[in-house]
Amino acid sequence: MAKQHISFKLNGQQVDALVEPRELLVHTIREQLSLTGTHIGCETSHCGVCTVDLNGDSVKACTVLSVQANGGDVITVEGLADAEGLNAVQAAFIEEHGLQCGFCTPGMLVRAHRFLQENPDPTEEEIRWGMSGNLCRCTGYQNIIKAVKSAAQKLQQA
Amino acid sequence: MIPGEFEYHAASSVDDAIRLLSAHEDAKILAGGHSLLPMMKLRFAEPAHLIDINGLSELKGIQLDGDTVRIGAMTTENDLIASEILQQHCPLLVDAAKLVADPQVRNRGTIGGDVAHGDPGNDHPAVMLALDAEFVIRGANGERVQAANGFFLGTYWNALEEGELMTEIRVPVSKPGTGYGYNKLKRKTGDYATAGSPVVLILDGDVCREIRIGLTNVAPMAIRAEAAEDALRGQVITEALIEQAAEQVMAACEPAEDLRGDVEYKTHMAAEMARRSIRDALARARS
Amino acid sequence: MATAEEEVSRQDALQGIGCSRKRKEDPRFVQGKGNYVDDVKMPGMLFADIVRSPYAHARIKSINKEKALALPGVHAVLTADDLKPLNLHWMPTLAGDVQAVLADEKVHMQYQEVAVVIADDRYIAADAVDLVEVEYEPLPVLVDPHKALDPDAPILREDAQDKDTVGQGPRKHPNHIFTWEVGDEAATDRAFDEAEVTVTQEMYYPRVHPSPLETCGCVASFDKVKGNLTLYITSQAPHVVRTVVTLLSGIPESKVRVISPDIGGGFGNKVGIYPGYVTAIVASIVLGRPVKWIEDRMEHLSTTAWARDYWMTGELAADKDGRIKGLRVGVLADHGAFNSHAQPTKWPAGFFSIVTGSYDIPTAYVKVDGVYTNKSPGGVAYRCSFRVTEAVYLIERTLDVLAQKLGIDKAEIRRRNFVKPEQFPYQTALGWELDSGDYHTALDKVLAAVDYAGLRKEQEEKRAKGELMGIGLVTFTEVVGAGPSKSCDILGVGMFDSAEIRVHPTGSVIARMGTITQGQGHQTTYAQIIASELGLSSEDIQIEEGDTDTAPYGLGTYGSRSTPVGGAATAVAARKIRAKAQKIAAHMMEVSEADLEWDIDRFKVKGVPGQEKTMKEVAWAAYNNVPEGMEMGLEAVDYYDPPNFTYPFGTYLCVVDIDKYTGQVHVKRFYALDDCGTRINPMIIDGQIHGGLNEGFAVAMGQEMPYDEEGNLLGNTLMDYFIPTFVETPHWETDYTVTPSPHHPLGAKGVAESPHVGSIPCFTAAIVDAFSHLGVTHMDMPHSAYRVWQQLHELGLDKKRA
Amino acid sequence: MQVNLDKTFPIAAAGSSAWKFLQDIPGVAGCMPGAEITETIDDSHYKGAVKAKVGPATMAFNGDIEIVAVDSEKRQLHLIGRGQDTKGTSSAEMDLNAWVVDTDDGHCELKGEAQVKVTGKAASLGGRMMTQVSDQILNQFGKNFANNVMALGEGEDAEEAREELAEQPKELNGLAFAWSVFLGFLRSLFGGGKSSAG
Repeated sequence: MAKQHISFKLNGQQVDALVEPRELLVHTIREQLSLTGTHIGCETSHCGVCTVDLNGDSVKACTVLSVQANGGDVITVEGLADAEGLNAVQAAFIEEHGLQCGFCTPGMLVRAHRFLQENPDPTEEEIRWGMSGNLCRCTGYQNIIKAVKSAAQKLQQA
Repeated sequence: MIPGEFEYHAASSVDDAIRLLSAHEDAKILAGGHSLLPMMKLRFAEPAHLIDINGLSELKGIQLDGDTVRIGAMTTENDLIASEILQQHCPLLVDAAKLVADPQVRNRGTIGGDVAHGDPGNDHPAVMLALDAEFVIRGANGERVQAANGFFLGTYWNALEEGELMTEIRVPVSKPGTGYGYNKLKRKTGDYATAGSPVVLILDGDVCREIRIGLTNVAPMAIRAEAAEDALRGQVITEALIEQAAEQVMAACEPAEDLRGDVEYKTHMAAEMARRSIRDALARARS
Repeated sequence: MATAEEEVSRQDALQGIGCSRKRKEDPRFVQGKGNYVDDVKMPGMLFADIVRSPYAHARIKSINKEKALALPGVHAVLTADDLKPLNLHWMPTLAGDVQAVLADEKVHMQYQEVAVVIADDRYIAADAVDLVEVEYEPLPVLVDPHKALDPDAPILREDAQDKDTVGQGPRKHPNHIFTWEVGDEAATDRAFDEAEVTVTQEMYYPRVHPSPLETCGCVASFDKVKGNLTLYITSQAPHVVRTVVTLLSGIPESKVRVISPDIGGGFGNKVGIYPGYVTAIVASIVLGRPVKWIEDRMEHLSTTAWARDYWMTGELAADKDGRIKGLRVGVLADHGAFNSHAQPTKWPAGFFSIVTGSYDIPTAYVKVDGVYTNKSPGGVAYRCSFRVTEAVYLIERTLDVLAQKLGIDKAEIRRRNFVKPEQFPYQTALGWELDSGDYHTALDKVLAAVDYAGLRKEQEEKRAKGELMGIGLVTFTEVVGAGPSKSCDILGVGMFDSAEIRVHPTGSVIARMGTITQGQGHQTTYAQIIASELGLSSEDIQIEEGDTDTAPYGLGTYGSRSTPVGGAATAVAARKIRAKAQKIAAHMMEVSEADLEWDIDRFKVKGVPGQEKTMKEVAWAAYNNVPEGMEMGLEAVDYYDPPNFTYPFGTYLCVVDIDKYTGQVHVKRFYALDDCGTRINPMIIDGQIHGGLNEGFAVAMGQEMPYDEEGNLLGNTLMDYFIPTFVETPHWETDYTVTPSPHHPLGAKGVAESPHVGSIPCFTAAIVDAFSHLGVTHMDMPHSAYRVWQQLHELGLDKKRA
Repeated sequence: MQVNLDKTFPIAAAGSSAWKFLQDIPGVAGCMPGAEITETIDDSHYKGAVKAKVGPATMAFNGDIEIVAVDSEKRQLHLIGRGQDTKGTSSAEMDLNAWVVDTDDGHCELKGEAQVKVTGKAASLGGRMMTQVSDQILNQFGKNFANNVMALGEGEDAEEAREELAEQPKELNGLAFAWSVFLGFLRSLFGGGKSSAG
C-alpha cells in the first residue's frame, strides 16, 4: 500500500514520516521517531501504557492511526520535563514511590499530567475515575494516587 | 495485532464522505475507531477503504434549539460530559457517557459511532430509546430524520441504508416533572455492560404520565421494555408495581451467554438495573 | 567523643538499611528512558511472527509456505521440519519434560506455535502469518483433567507415550505426569480414625495468568564471524537462559551473552523458556541477522506460563476444642500439554508441602498427581514461592471450615493451633524447619487495630437487617528464598545466588548480582545493604544486574529469593571486604586488628578518641598502602548457598459488603500485617505489599482462564481477563512486626509475595463468611458478581422483600 | 464452543419434491448465500466455500462436506461440513441432520438438527455472537431451501419464490437475514447490516 507523508508536532518539534495508512501512531513514535518511552501493552485499548497527548487530549496510541495525527500536536513522556527539570507529576511519582517496573509509568504520567489540567484539585475518587484508563500491575495504585494528589498541590502552589 | 491494508480517505465534508462511501466498494466510516480499529487489528474486519470523518467540525458540537438539543454525531463522550447544555437539559446523557469505557476512549469515542456501530453492548442506543431521540441521517439523495424507536434492528444491523451517514442526534429537553435514572452493571472499567437500563419518566402529580425503559446488552440490539412501561404508565408507581415492571423486563430479555454471565443472570440483572433506574427517576421527578 | 546527633547524622548520610530511600531507578523511568526488550533496535533487525493452531488437538496434514514466501519482505518461514536437522524442534523443560518448539506432526493446544515467519517489519510479518496454509485433522480434545487418566482418554503426548517417566517419577497412564507424595500416610490415617472431629472441603484453585503489562519477547543476534550469540530477553533468570541456550545450541556458554534489560513486570511469567525465544535464536543463526520477536497480548495470555489450576481436597482431624491432630491433602494438578512449570527441578509440586501453615500439626500427608490436558503449559509461581499460594489457600480455607463446624471463632481457632514462639526453629510434619515467627503477636495486633469484636458486632446487626457483611481472617506462613542447594536446583545448578563488590580507591562502589530486578528496586536496596555494611553512602554505590557477560552467575529473581539469597550474598561479600579493610586500617594506624571497633562508617581504636580511619580512607589505602603480603585492591565475591529458607508470615483481615441483588462485592477494609524480619527499605516494602495485595484481589475477584469443550481459551484479551483498574481496587492498610530470621546475615526474609499468598484466601474467607450463618463453608474463585449472585440466588437471598 | 440448533421450516410444496431437492447437494449448499460447492470429489464428498459477514466483521471459510448418510426411507440427509477460515486462525464444523416430514395440508416441513462447533479466534472473541449467528445462518438456509423447493413447482408461490431467490445477496449476512425472517420483511434486508460508523 502506498505510503503517505505526514507531519506533526512531537514534544514541540515538527517531525515528518512516511507511513502506510494502517500504521499505528504508537509504532510511528517508537519505531520511526525512536521515542521508546511510549509502550505497547494490550493492543486493544484497555491498558493505557501507550497513552500520549494528542491535540490536548489523552489518547491510546495503539488505537489511533498515524495518518490521523497528521498536522496534530503530540506529547509523549519524553516531552514532560522541561529546562527547569522534571515536571511536577514526574517528581511526585519518584517522591511517593508511584512506580516499580516502570512499564506503565510513561502512559500513567502523560495521563496524570493531562488529568491535572482537566481537574487541578481532584479528590481521591476523581483521581481513581480520571486515571481509570491506565492499568498498573505493580503498585496497587495507592502510591500513584498519593503522587497525583501531591503533584496537584505543588501545581496549585506554583 | 496489526490491521490489514486499506486505503485511507480523510473526508473534507459530509457530502464528500457520502460520495466516498458510495464511490468505494467495501468502505467503512472511521469515527472514534475504538470499536472498528480493534476488530481490524484482530483481522476480523478488513475494509478496503476507511473514510475518516474525524476532521469534520460540522459534525461536532451541542446546541440548544428551542425544546430540542442537537448533538453532532462526531461529538465525543467527554464533550457530552462537559456540556452545560446537556447537564441542564439532558443529564441522563451525561450520566451515561460517564460510564462509557475510560477517559482516553471517551476522548475519541463519539455518540454517533456508538449509536450506529450496532454492537448490542454499546451504551447509547438504549439511552436514545429512553430519551425518545431522533437521528438525522444523510445520504446521496438527501437528508432524513428517523426516530430512535425502530432504528435498532439487530446486532450490527440498523436502519442506516447503504451509503448513509448519521450526522446529528436530536434529544428533547427534559420537561418539568421529568425524572431519569441510569444504572449499568459491568465487571470493570472499560467493559461492556453485563446489563444496563436507562429510564426516563414524567410525573403528573403522583401519576406517571410517560415512561420509557431502555435495556442494554440483553438482546441482539438495544430494546425498550414496552410491557414494563405499560405496567407503570398512568399509575402511581409503587414498589409492587416496580416488581411487576421488573417481571416484564425479564420477559423482554433474550441475552447471549458469555463470560459476563448466563441468560438467567443477565435477565435478572436487567431487571435489577431497571428497578434501580425507575426508583432513581421517581426520586428525581419528585424532587 | 562522638555526640549522639553526630552519629545519627553519619548514620543517615549512608542511607543504609532501614531507610526509606528514594529509588535510584526512577529518574530514568519517569523520563521514558527505560530500556525494555522491545526498545532494543539493531542494524538490519528482522521481525518474527508466529503461525498458531486454531485447534486444541489435531494432526498437521500439511503446511504450505509458498504464498507467505512470495510476499515481498518475507525472509523465511520455519516449521518443525526446518528445525529437525538442528534438533531444535523440541526443547527440554525445567521440569524434565520436553516441549515442542514448533508443532511436530501434531498440535496439543490451541494457539500452539506451528510455524514462524521472519520479515522486514512486524506489519509484513503479520501479513505473512495469514498466508501460511496449514491443513489439520482434528483429534478428540481432552480438557477436563479428571478424565485424563480414564482408560479411553485420548492420548495426548504420543512422543512420550512409551516413556515410564517424563522426568518426575513413575507414571501410570500416557496422560499421567507424576505422583508426588510427602508425609506419613499411615499415621495420618490413624489420626483421622481416632479424631473427635473431621472436616473435608473440596476446592478448585482456578488457572490464572500473571500477565505483566510487558509481554514476553526477545532480540536474538548471532554474529556469524565471531560465532557469538547475543540475546536480549524478558527473563527473570538470564544466567539460566544462557545455560539452556548452550545446552540446546551447542554454542559455548562463553560465546552466549544473555541480557535482561529493564523488565516490565514478571510475576513468575518470565522464568521459563518459550518457543518464541528459540525460534528467534534459530532464525538469527540461519539468517545471520538480528531477529526480534515480541508477542501480543492474546499470544501472551494463550501460550505463556500461567499459574495454579489445582483441584484440591483438604481434610482436617481435630479434637472438639479445635486442636488439629492431622491434615490430609489430595491434589489433581492440570499441567496442560507439556510439563513446563518452573519449579526447582526435584519439586514437581513446588513447596506445596508448606501446607501445614502456621500451625502445630502433629501429622500430615499430601498426594499430588499431575496430568496432561490440551491446554497451554504452565504452573509457575505467580507472585509467590512455588505452589505456596495453593498451599496457604488450602490450609486457611479448611481451617475456617473446621472453625465453622465447631462454632469456634476463626481468630480463636488459629490462636489455639499456632506454633508458639518458644517452639522455633520448628520442624513441620512435612519436613520444613520454620526459622522464626511470633504469630500470636501479629494476630493480636491486627485484631486490636481493626476492633475485631466491634466488626463482629456490626456483622450481627447487619445480618439482623438482612444485609450481608463478611470478615475474612488469614494467618499465613510462606516459605521463600530457594534455596539450599542440598534440596534445590534447576537443571542440576544449585539455587545459590551471588554478589561481586568492588570498592574503588575513592570509596565509590560497583556491585553486580546474579539476580534481576523487575520493579523490586534492587539498584536501591542492594546499595543500602552495602552502605550499612561498609559505611559508604548508597549514593556512591552502583548496582548492576542482568548481563551474563558482567554479572556473576545467579539463579535469578522469583519466589522472593532476591533478599533471602542475593541479599545475603551481598552482605557476606561486603563483610569479606570489611574484614580486609580492618586489616588495612590496623596497618594504617599501626595497631592490632583486635584493637579496632567498627563504628558506622569507620574503624576506631578502642579507648583512643580521635584515632580512627573512615572506610573512604581505607579504600584509598587499599590501592597504595596495604600490609606486607596482602594483595592490593578492595573487592570480594560471594556465592551464597542459604542454610535454610526464610519463612515470612502475616495476619490479614478483610471486610466486605455484598450487594444481594447483583452479587457485587465491596471491599470495605483490608488490613495487612506482614513480618519479613529486618526491613531494608520500608517504602519499597510497602509498595511491594500494595502491589501483591492488588494482584491477590485480581485473582480472588475475577481472574480465570476458562476453556470450552473444544479447548478454546475464552477471554484472552484484557477486555475479559481481569486486571483491576484504579476504580475497582480497594484501599490498602499495612502494618508490620519484626521477627528477624536467625540464619540470614541481615535477619531479613522475602516479602513481595506474602501479600499475594495471604490476601487471596482472605478475600475468599470474607465472602464465604458473609454467608457462613446460612451454612455455606466455601465458594470457589473467582468471586465475580456473577458467581456470587449464583450463591445468593441459590439461597433465595436476592428475592425482593416487597 | 458448541451451539446446538433445532429447526423446522414449513414448505408450501409436496414432501416428495422437498426430498428430491434435499438430495441435490450443490443445490442444498447453494441455499446458503455466500456458500458454494467448489469441487465435487465423489457423490458423497465435496469441497466448498462460505463467506460470512457480521456487521464490520467478515470471515471466509474453505472446507470439506461429507455426506454421511442418505436415508430414503426416512427422507433424511446427514452431512458434516468442516472448514477453516482462509487465515487459519479459526475453524468451524457443522453436523447437520435434515429430514422431510409431510404435514396434513399436503405440504411438508423441513426439520433440521445441527451441532455447530467453532474453534480458534472466532470462539475466543466472537463467543458473544456465536449462538445468534449460527441460528440466523440456519434460518436463512431454511428459507432458501423452502424457496428452492417451491420454485420447482408452478404458480404464484413458485413465482414469488423464484423472485426471492433471485434477490439473494451474494454473501452470507447471517444476522441481517435472520432478522428479516424474524420480522418478516425480506425487502428491508438489502442495505441492512452495514453500519456506517466505527
